[in-house]
Amino acid sequence: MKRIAVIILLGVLGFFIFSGIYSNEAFTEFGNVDLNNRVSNKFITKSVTDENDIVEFGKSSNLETGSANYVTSIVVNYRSFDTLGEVTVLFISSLGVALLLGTLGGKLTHKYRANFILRVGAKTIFPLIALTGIYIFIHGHLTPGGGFPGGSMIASAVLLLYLADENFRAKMSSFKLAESFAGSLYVLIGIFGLLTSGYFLNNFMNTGVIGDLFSAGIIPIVYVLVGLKVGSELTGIITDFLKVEVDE
Amino acid sequence: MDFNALILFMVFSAVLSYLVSKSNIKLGAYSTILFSLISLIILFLGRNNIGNEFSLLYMNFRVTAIGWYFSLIMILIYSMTAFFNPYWMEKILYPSSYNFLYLFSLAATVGLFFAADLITLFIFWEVVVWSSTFIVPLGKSRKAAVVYFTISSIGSMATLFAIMFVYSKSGTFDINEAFKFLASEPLTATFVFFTFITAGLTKIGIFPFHIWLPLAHGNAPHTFSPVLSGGLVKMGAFIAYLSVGILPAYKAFSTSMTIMGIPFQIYLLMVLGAISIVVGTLMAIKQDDVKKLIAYSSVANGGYILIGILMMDQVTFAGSLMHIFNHAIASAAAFLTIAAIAHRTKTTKISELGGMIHKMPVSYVVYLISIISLAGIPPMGGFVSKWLIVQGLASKGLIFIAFAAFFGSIGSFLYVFRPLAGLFLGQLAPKYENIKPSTLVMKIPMVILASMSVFFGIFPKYLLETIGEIQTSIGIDPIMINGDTITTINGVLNTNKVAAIFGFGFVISLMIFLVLPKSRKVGLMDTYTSAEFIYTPELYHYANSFYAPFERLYKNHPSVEKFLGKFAVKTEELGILVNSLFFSHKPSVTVLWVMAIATLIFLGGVDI
Amino acid sequence: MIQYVSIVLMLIGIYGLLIDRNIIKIIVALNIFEVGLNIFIVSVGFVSGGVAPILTSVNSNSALIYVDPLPQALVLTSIVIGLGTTALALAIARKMYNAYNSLDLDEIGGMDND
Amino acid sequence: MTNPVLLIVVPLLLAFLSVALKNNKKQLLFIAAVFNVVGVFIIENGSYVIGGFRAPYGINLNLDAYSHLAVLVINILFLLIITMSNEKTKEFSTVLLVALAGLNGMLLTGDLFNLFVFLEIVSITGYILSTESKKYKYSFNYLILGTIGSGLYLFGLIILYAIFGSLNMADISFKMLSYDTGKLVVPIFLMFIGLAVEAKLIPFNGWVRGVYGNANSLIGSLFASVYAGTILFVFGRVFGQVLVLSEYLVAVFVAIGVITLIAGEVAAFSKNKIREILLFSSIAQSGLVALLFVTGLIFPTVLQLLNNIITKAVMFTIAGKISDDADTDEADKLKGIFANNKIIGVSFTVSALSLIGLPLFYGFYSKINLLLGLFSKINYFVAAFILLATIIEGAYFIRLLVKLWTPGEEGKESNIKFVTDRKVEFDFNKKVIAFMLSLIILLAGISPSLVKTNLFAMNKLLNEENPSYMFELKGGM
Amino acid sequence: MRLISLIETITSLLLILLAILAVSSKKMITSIIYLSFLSMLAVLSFAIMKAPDVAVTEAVIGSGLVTAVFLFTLLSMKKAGDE
Repeated sequence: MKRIAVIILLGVLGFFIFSGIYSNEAFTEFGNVDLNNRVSNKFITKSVTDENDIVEFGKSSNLETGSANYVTSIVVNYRSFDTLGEVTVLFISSLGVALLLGTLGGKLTHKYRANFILRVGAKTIFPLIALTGIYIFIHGHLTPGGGFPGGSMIASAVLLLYLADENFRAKMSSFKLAESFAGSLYVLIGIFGLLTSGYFLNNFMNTGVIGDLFSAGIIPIVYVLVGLKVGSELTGIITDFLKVEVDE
Repeated sequence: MDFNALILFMVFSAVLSYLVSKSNIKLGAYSTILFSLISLIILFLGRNNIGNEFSLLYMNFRVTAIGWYFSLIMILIYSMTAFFNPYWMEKILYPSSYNFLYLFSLAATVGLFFAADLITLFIFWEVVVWSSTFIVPLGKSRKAAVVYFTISSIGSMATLFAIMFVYSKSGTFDINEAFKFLASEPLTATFVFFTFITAGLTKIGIFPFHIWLPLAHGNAPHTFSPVLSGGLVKMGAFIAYLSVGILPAYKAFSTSMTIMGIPFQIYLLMVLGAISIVVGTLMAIKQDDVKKLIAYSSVANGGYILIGILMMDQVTFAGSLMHIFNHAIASAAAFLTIAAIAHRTKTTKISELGGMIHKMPVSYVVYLISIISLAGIPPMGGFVSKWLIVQGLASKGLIFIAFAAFFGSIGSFLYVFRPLAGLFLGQLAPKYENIKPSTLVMKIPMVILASMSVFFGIFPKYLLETIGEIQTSIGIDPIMINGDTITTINGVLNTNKVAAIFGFGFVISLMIFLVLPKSRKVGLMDTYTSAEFIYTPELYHYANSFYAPFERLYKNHPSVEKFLGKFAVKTEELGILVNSLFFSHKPSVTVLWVMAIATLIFLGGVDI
Repeated sequence: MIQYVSIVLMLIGIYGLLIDRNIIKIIVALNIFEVGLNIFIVSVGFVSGGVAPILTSVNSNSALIYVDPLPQALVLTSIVIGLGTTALALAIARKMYNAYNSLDLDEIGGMDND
Repeated sequence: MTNPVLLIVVPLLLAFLSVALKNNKKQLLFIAAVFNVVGVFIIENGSYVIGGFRAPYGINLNLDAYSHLAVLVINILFLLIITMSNEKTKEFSTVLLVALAGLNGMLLTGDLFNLFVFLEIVSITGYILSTESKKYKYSFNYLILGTIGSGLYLFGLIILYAIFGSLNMADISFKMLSYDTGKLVVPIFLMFIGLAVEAKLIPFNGWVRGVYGNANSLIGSLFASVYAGTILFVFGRVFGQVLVLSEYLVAVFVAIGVITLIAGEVAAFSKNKIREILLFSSIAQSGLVALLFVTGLIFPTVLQLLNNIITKAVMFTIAGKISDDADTDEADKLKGIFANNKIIGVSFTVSALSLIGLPLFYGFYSKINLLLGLFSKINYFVAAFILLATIIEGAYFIRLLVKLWTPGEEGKESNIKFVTDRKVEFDFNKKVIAFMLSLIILLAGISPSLVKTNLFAMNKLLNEENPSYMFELKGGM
Repeated sequence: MRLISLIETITSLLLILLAILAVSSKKMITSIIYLSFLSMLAVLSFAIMKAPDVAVTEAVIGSGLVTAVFLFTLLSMKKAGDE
């Protein structure tokens, strides 16, 4: 009975949301978006500060942002402040998880002794996954991906190692340091930009030719830092979740 | 001396008194006497300040004749009551704060009466309310303070609404200017009139706002009840005066329906005043606690005052202004005698006391005088003023109101007699055999106030001349007084003759009392029934359920207290409902609300 | 089509929030809501016939029609924030389970100070 | 130093560092708070773009009179609160650092999506802080509601983006001026829900009672003062200045505000626990502030908001400390508790009286101003509701104060022997700061011109018709 | 083009189906697994909408890490329940 009432309520609500959204002619229908009505059009031509008519892969150089991946250019350049906030969200969540679960002592996996295949396999596969992750965030400005998936991959590699190696927990504190280091450096880069050019998180390096690996100014650096930070934060979250209560 | 300095002096004297009290409590209490007396003298001598304007911070003041008159009464009551403060310092929980708030509220009342703009008026009004609110719970009841504050804030918020409304229309806060536009807008004027006067009604204790008086007056510290009853209640009269005198009520209502020549808006309030007289009198008769009894008599007297002020004419208004003074001193004196008794006996219940005349003769005389004045019996001041009010009403043919006033006078005999017989006369309870009479310092203010009651009863001209000047200053005909003969349309009152007649009667009865043989005194415990000794003689004391047969007549009367109590309970239930409806540990409850509200709002706002 | 579906997904998530009493399932419902929201955000930037917003040697020219990259950037943020809140919610859920030994909100009981 | 971005990033930097410098966390928090308080006096008004990309393309920070006043007050209060409850900050230092960054970010940002990010940061710090009481069911409730709320905010915002093609506050505001806002009921209301959950408007605030009602002195005062203040400032920014509301929505929001005001006061009236009284009073005040913002009154609303958050900082700290030490915050069990803590009692009393809006306290000044504003807008009914709420508020606050000051049974004189035997020891910090704040309330009440002329930002608010001038409004495309 | 719209339709329907299953399933573990599948389909829909970045992120975080965290939670509760 309750379910039906809720379904009816949500049905009515959904109807109004649909009609509220789609009866508005200014809300362009799915697929019919005209970028000229949006701020994104300047992101495509990279002409927020410099006027560019056209940007060509492998040819245009020294643009306001050198990333071939538009999403990356937004994430790390145009809206890099959001990204800083995003990293902070992850940071604070991992901190919260640590505050809640960090006091627990036991380890979830301690009962199941990892078998030989897992141990060896984990050790062999760890560098591969980690390298892929690093590749992803270093190439964030060229290919899909970037700091977050890259960092997550590192985290999953660490997770694997953690599951396989019982003595690995002792080394976890270094991740905290890495997290702290990466986060601080991210902010310091921003402050450096502020000091040199008057804008926080300014892209103070030359951007080079679009499509080159070392072309996007601070983007690769920031993405490496983001990747490291995200990786260590996610590692922290997961290891905390793998703890269990021990009876005192 | 400039009144600018007077107000500053009063504020600083409050602070100074606090500091003195911190080092020596007794000294602090004496400082309240000193400071209030100094203020009284400054004010009394500074009558030539009338008409002056001055300002402090963002507050503007204007000394008017009526404001001066009200302030004088207020400081008089405060300074007289202050004589009792030293004796209560050990008994009060926060003596220094008490002294501070005592003088501070006094300063605020004076500021109120001299306010030149409505904001200043409101500021001081609220300051008086909150500073006195914190004194009340030091006495016997915590609830009293809450009820007092709540009812006061009902009034003050209504008044604030009126003030803001007037400002939004006229663009000024100046008391004399702000209301002017209402003269030509009867409908708006009706609204403003009723909202503005509400604060006054709550303060005077007009039905149905009267319930705070017995609670607060009856339970406040004994040294503060006189101030509450004699002093602060009169602030309400001042607001009532502003509502008809400054707010052009009669002019604005000139086109509206009239009852007996009075615009129905004003007549309605007069009816409320009449109801207060009846209710106050009936309830006063019932009370066993003397302080509550006097508090209810204040309700009744508040009715007289309101009616008189609302008339805004030659006779009734003058009577009302005079009654403000008479009631202030009489009720303060009555409360002071109770305080003096309570100082020795620790109780104010009539049924627990008796025979106090033997122990405290001065208190007895003072009480007798003041309660006679309160009841409006000649030859005290209260009689003159009530006579004026009734005269004024009768001359206008306001039969119902006059009847209520008459009823109040009759009823007042009943409630005057009860404490007189129960408290002072009769047998002394054995446990009070050894109590001492009240101290000299306590006697001073009692005697002063009582003699003022007598004096102005016999020579009202000194008061009425001042009142006449006030009446002239606000543009109505002054009361006609020639020597000690007051002339109204319907009659003439020569107070000297009245006093002489009563004096003669008094002498005769005194002689009879002295000549006739004395009756035998029976101790309170000396009671037998069917030859058996009674172990609970208190219950058989005649002061216990004094008017039982009469009270039975209106035992199950409807009561505003009960109604408001129910209202408070309902509010609490509503609060619990709010709590259980919206606040749960389950997110689904809130999410459901969100979705339901969103649906409702989209239903109204989305074009389909 | 997919845009409508995303709104329906959000509504289903809310339905789950309203119906479920199990705290884990409430968090699942929250995730469904967030997935729906993310799809909606991306769909707002979709241009039919547009290409993915990356300059490559194939799509080498900014004059091509690209899909709107901004919502995609926003979704990245949204996904990560979703992860953060989910992790925190699950950590709290574990603590709740330890404290009340139940996952059912009805069993956990109402305001303990009514 | 003139760039306000440092108010955000310096605490953030110190937060990141505090993970490494575990032993000095508390000092870092204090340094950041002091830095920000100094900083708010140095920063200069203007629009600051992040990364050098002009608005509306990049993210910008708006520092106008409104947000300057907001960061000024919030940072000072933050410092005072963590100093008052100094003994409780250690465990949560990093969280508080991030919270400080997030709060400043919310107040300063000129971008609606960036606001969402900071809102999430602040909310998550809120969820974490709320777990301190170990009442996890309430934290869970808070988390779910907060997440759904901000999700709906984002939903609404994306719809606005699809329509206006921008996320910048000034840009959207500019574009909305020439748009039929009656068509935007769905997105704006969705955004409203998101902020209303955090701003504690009934019926969106089911989490408040569990969280506030169990918070300790630090967390309670932070929530009720700094968090609530920030979210209401942001509410005022978004719904009072950025979004152009249709008449229908204004009516709806005012109705919700009035319901919150009255229901909150009524609920507070029915409570006996100090913190619950205060939390429902906070709810009511939020309703009041929110409804005043949507009616378009900025200056008086800000005054009232300041009144609320300053007094709540004092009162929640005291109430939290009492319940920490005495194991209860039921007023009936704490009769006469102020008899032994007079300074604290006076501070609490002054705050309560100011909140009621009695003269000689700052609250009166704000109340008069907001009434003047409402009357000038012919909003008589709202004014009447506010006055009604004041009556209820006065009743329960006086009841509470009378209980806490004057112990005694009905019919007996108040006496020291009735004082509760529960002991509460207030430390030096709390005494000094609470008393200082109450002195400020008193001073500002006696001479409001002090506030008017000395708070530089306030003066600007007062002098301008529309005090919020978001920079580069005509950024356009 | 046809194929794309076909995939889109199927994805859409599956999304709704999985969401309903996830919400209404009795057991927590199935609910979580459905959520994981839902995320994968979301990845597909992101890919359809030409959002490779989002797709990669959602794949790694949404369907990978979130599911893992869910499962660990469940696992720890099971263990606590066992003892």
